Amino acid sequence: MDYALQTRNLAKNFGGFTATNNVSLNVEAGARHALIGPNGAGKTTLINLLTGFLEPTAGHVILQGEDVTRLGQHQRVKRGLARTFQINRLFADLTVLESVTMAVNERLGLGARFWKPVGAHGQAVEEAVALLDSLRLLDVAHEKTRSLAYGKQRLIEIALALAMKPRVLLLDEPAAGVPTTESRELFESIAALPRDVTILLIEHDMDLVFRFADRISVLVGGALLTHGTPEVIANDPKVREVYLGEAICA
Amino acid sequence: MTVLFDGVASGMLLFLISVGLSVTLGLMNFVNLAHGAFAMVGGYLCVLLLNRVGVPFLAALPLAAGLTALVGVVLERTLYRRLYTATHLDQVLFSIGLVFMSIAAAQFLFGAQQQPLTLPDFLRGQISLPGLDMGAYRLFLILLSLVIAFGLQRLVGGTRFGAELRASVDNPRAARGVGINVERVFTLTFALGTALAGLGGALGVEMLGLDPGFPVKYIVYFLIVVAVGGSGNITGSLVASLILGVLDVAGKYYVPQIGAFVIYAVMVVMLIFRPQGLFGRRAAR
Amino acid sequence: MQPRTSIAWVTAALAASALSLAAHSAWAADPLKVGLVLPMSGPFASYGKQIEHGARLYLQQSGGTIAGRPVELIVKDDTGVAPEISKRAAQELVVKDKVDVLGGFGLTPSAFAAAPIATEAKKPMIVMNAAASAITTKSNYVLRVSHTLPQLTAPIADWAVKNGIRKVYTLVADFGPGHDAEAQFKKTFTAGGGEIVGEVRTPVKNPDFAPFLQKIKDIKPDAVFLFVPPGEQTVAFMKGFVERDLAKAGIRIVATGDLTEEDILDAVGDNALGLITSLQYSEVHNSPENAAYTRAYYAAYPKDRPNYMSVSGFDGMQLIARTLEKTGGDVTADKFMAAARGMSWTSPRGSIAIDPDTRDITQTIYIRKVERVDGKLQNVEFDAVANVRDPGKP
Amino acid sequence: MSLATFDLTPLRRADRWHPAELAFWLLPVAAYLVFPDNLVLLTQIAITALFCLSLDLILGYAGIVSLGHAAFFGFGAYAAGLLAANGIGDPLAGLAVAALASAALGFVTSFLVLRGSDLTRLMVTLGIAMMLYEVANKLTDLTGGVDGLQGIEMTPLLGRFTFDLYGKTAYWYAVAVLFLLFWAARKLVHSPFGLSLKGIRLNVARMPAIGAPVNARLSAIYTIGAAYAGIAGALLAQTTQFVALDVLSFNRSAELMLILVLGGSGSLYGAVIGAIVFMSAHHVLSDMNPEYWQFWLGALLVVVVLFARDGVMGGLRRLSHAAGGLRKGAR
Repeated sequence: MDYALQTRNLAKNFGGFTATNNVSLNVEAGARHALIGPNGAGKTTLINLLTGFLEPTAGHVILQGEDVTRLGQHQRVKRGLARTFQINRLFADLTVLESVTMAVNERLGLGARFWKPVGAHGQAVEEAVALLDSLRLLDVAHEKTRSLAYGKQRLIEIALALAMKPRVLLLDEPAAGVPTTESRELFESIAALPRDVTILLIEHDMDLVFRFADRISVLVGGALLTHGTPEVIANDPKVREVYLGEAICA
Repeated sequence: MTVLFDGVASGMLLFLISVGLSVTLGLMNFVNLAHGAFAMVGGYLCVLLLNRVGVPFLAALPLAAGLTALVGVVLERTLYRRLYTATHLDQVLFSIGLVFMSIAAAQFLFGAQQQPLTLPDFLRGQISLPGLDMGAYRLFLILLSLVIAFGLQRLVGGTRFGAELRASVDNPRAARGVGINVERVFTLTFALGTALAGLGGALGVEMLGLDPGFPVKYIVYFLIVVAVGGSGNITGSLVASLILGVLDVAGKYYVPQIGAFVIYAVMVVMLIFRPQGLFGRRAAR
Repeated sequence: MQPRTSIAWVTAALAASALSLAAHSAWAADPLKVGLVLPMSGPFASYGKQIEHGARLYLQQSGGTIAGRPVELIVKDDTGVAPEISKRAAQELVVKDKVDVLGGFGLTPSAFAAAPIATEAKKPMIVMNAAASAITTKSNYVLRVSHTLPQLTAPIADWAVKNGIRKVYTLVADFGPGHDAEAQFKKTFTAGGGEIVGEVRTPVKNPDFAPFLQKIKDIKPDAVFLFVPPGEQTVAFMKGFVERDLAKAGIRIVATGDLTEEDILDAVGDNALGLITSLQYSEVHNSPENAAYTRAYYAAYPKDRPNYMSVSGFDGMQLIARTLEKTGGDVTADKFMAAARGMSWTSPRGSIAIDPDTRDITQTIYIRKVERVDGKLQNVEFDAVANVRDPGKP
Repeated sequence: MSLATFDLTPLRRADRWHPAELAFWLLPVAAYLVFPDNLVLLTQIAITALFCLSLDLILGYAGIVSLGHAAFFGFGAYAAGLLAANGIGDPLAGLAVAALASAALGFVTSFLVLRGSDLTRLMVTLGIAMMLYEVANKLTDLTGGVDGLQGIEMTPLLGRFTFDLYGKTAYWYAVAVLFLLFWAARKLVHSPFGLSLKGIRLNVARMPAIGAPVNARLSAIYTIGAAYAGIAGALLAQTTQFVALDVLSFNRSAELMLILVLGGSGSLYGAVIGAIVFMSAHHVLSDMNPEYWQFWLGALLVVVVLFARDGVMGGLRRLSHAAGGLRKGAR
């Protein structure tokens, strides 16, 4: 069994508070792995540790067998680990095509080319257009990002991540803030993602998780409670107690 | 020892003038490079009151500060108000425009040469203790500055107005939601900032001289104090002013050849290791 | 991507405004045109104002004509700090306004920048304040009617050593003119048997002299030789000097006269009393020419006081008038320069002459002391060194 | 919209030269004919435009605020000046040396500028420029100090065109260098590198997440900007054949930022138009009123900020949209 992404005894504390407590997560290659947990379970901190945005207090992050704990964000991206953001972080004044082309340029190492214009780098532009087509964003390709509906902008987040041709894709609550009318299109796009890309999905929306994920890990209080197939997790009393228990006393 | 005393005195003067800039920049997030012009206005008003109207020095100081605050309020109501939401760059352009106008106006009204200022007798001369000769004026300056610094800290830290001020800067919309008249708070803060500048300008004539070029000549020093002290922080400005004052005087005394060099080098090094300044808030907006 | 239509707007607007400007400067007349490049704005604005006062006063007295031709005086501001603006102003005066004579130059850098223009355009260039010795060597068309720094420093050094001042501490600002003054003073003073007991160069931007006064007080020299940029630094130094009772400790100050000249004297105030300096002009210099000059000055400019810069402006115009008389109105540069060499006349400051080979000014430098004369601070002349050539040149 | 029918022209033609731009670059020729006597002024406008362009690359495109950009301008001016004063009077050699010297200085100081907020960057750049100013003043025998660097002799440009009184050679030399470097900057802005700079300015947090080495890019553009400023400084030293301390002064950096903000930062034309408007206004006002022109210039700046937010280009863009709206409406 080769794992696309692993963590060994990963820990992170801010002063006294332990946000991530000895997490050893294993995500199989090609899996549709979901990470669920109540609010404040430390999901976003975990993602920031995986992407290198935060330095862990202890433990290791292993990307496809290589220990990337010491590497910075953009080196991990070069090694095939991409992410989307829970709150959109996009380029308001750039058009959709420009944003995605820029991301593709970075992957192809064209980012520092300062002579030929953007349009002249055929391979990058074609790849960006193909990517937009796969996410049905061609009709807004020349629109400024700021002028698009929130749902469409979430798709651009995914487009920017996919432009990295990642081996492992971290989706941080892709459906957050998307009105239900637009979420159907979003879910179909996520489902249509190629199978050779390992996806770690952090999500609250249970019906998206159970329709989409083939393995689920539950994070509570910064530590891994349990993991298993959707059926196992659905019937696991501890999980229900964590969610329901929370619901009762909240 | 006297070097230290003189350093503290020039540091105090620097504090008086630049604390107003720190208030407007830090608390109101407005890059007001015209701050030096308000100090110059205070200086000219003080000279005018002293020489032409014959007002005693101690009375001229508050009067000059008050009148400068008046000028500040008028400008704030008419011009500055429109630029609170503008980008920092536009604020810089606006305030340098004001500086240009103030320099030309001062030259037109008062002529280009230095303004004479005669201190009252009790502020002249020396008080010498063993090993320490203290200029009377410098002593007066230090005491006055300490009183003002303490008063300011109490005002911003302790009073309702201080709380309202800090609230309306952090989040104007929320502050309005809580019923704070944010416009009035900003006007009062701006008036406070310009009053301090006017007072600093008036006190500064004795040591820094006064001519139309004043705003441009010392703007670098004001900016250094705010940057090193951390914008919007009263104690930060005080400590930064003292450090820079003492370093400047000591640097020029012990190593005159590279004297001026010391200040800039210290500033750059300090800013590299603490980008937000000594006491500045983490994300200086 | 590029704001297309907005650039079209700009092109049209700029072209239109340009055409209107071109039409304006087309007509010409035949007055004698004199172009002055002066620091009218910026930190040295008072220099430009005083020199212009002097020049306009001469025209007033000569009925606005020189050698029978009406004089058109064109003043251009060079902000005093940016030499490329001085060069630009000089070039436009010569090429566009077609002036016959260039003048002004409040500071050394602007004179250096404009000198090549005088050479190429073959126009006489009369320096009215810039004080570096090397200026007249930069072009054969340069004449100077003001002074040079060494020309002021040598006499005061001479006077000091001859009047019982044995030990001097030199304090100069750390910039070009400061180094020259320090070198000249040391050379003349030690040659006369005096001793330099200490020297320091204060940074050019120095809001506070306190530490240096402390050092001087500890060393207790007979006198301090002071050279700092005139303006707030002189005021600050004198205030500190008196405040720390250095005067009471018997330490005297000797300096070049530009530190106590009439423009700055009131700002220094009573602290200047007793200060001994050397300069070519004082308001209370008693000569009939000076009496007439000061009367005319106060009539025209009641708010200001006549100082040495205004006299340089006055003498600059007088040099043009006398030279044109000698050449019978012929203003071609080579004739003008030939006639101007060796020219001498009595100025409000006293008798002055243009040195035939260096084209620099030879004049009497007076030693003066600051005293209160009927209610007003004045530099009272009590000694003089006649016909001083600029020692700065070989 | 399917892949086949997707229209790529907006991206492909983004860097095409628009007729209005070509007309704009005819202005220098027109100015030469209309103002034959003001060539020195026009030359200095071209030099200031280049200097402003260098700040626009750093501030307008990469978002790095600087109040000490004169450090590179002065460094280039002294480099070219010292070269010419010590025998190598060839103008193009001077430009090359100045570009290299300033680029080196820019690269070294770029690491100091990467961290901190706007205010910190303002003060760090200011500190560096002030330190250079003090050094230049100290080394009086090398730089001539306050009296300035004398003895700059320029040999004819390309061996044929001498720098004469009327400033013809100097003018075309400055305009040619300005156009060449403008064209290069324009290419750079439309290149992938330029696109990544815009990305950094718009959302610096996102860039590492798409694999962009932010600090390396900022260092690169800061170095390029420094080289541009150095060349501008060299041009001034060569055309004025004199260099004084003010090339490093705080005023020059502050005025430069004024010019850029007046013109509208973030667009290359903003820098050039800012220089034209500011220096022409300064020149005309100063001739009208030598003593108090600063008052009217200050008033102009205040008016521009109050009514044409983000500079002349901002105002014009709004004007042309309004006009555009009319035209669209009319069509």
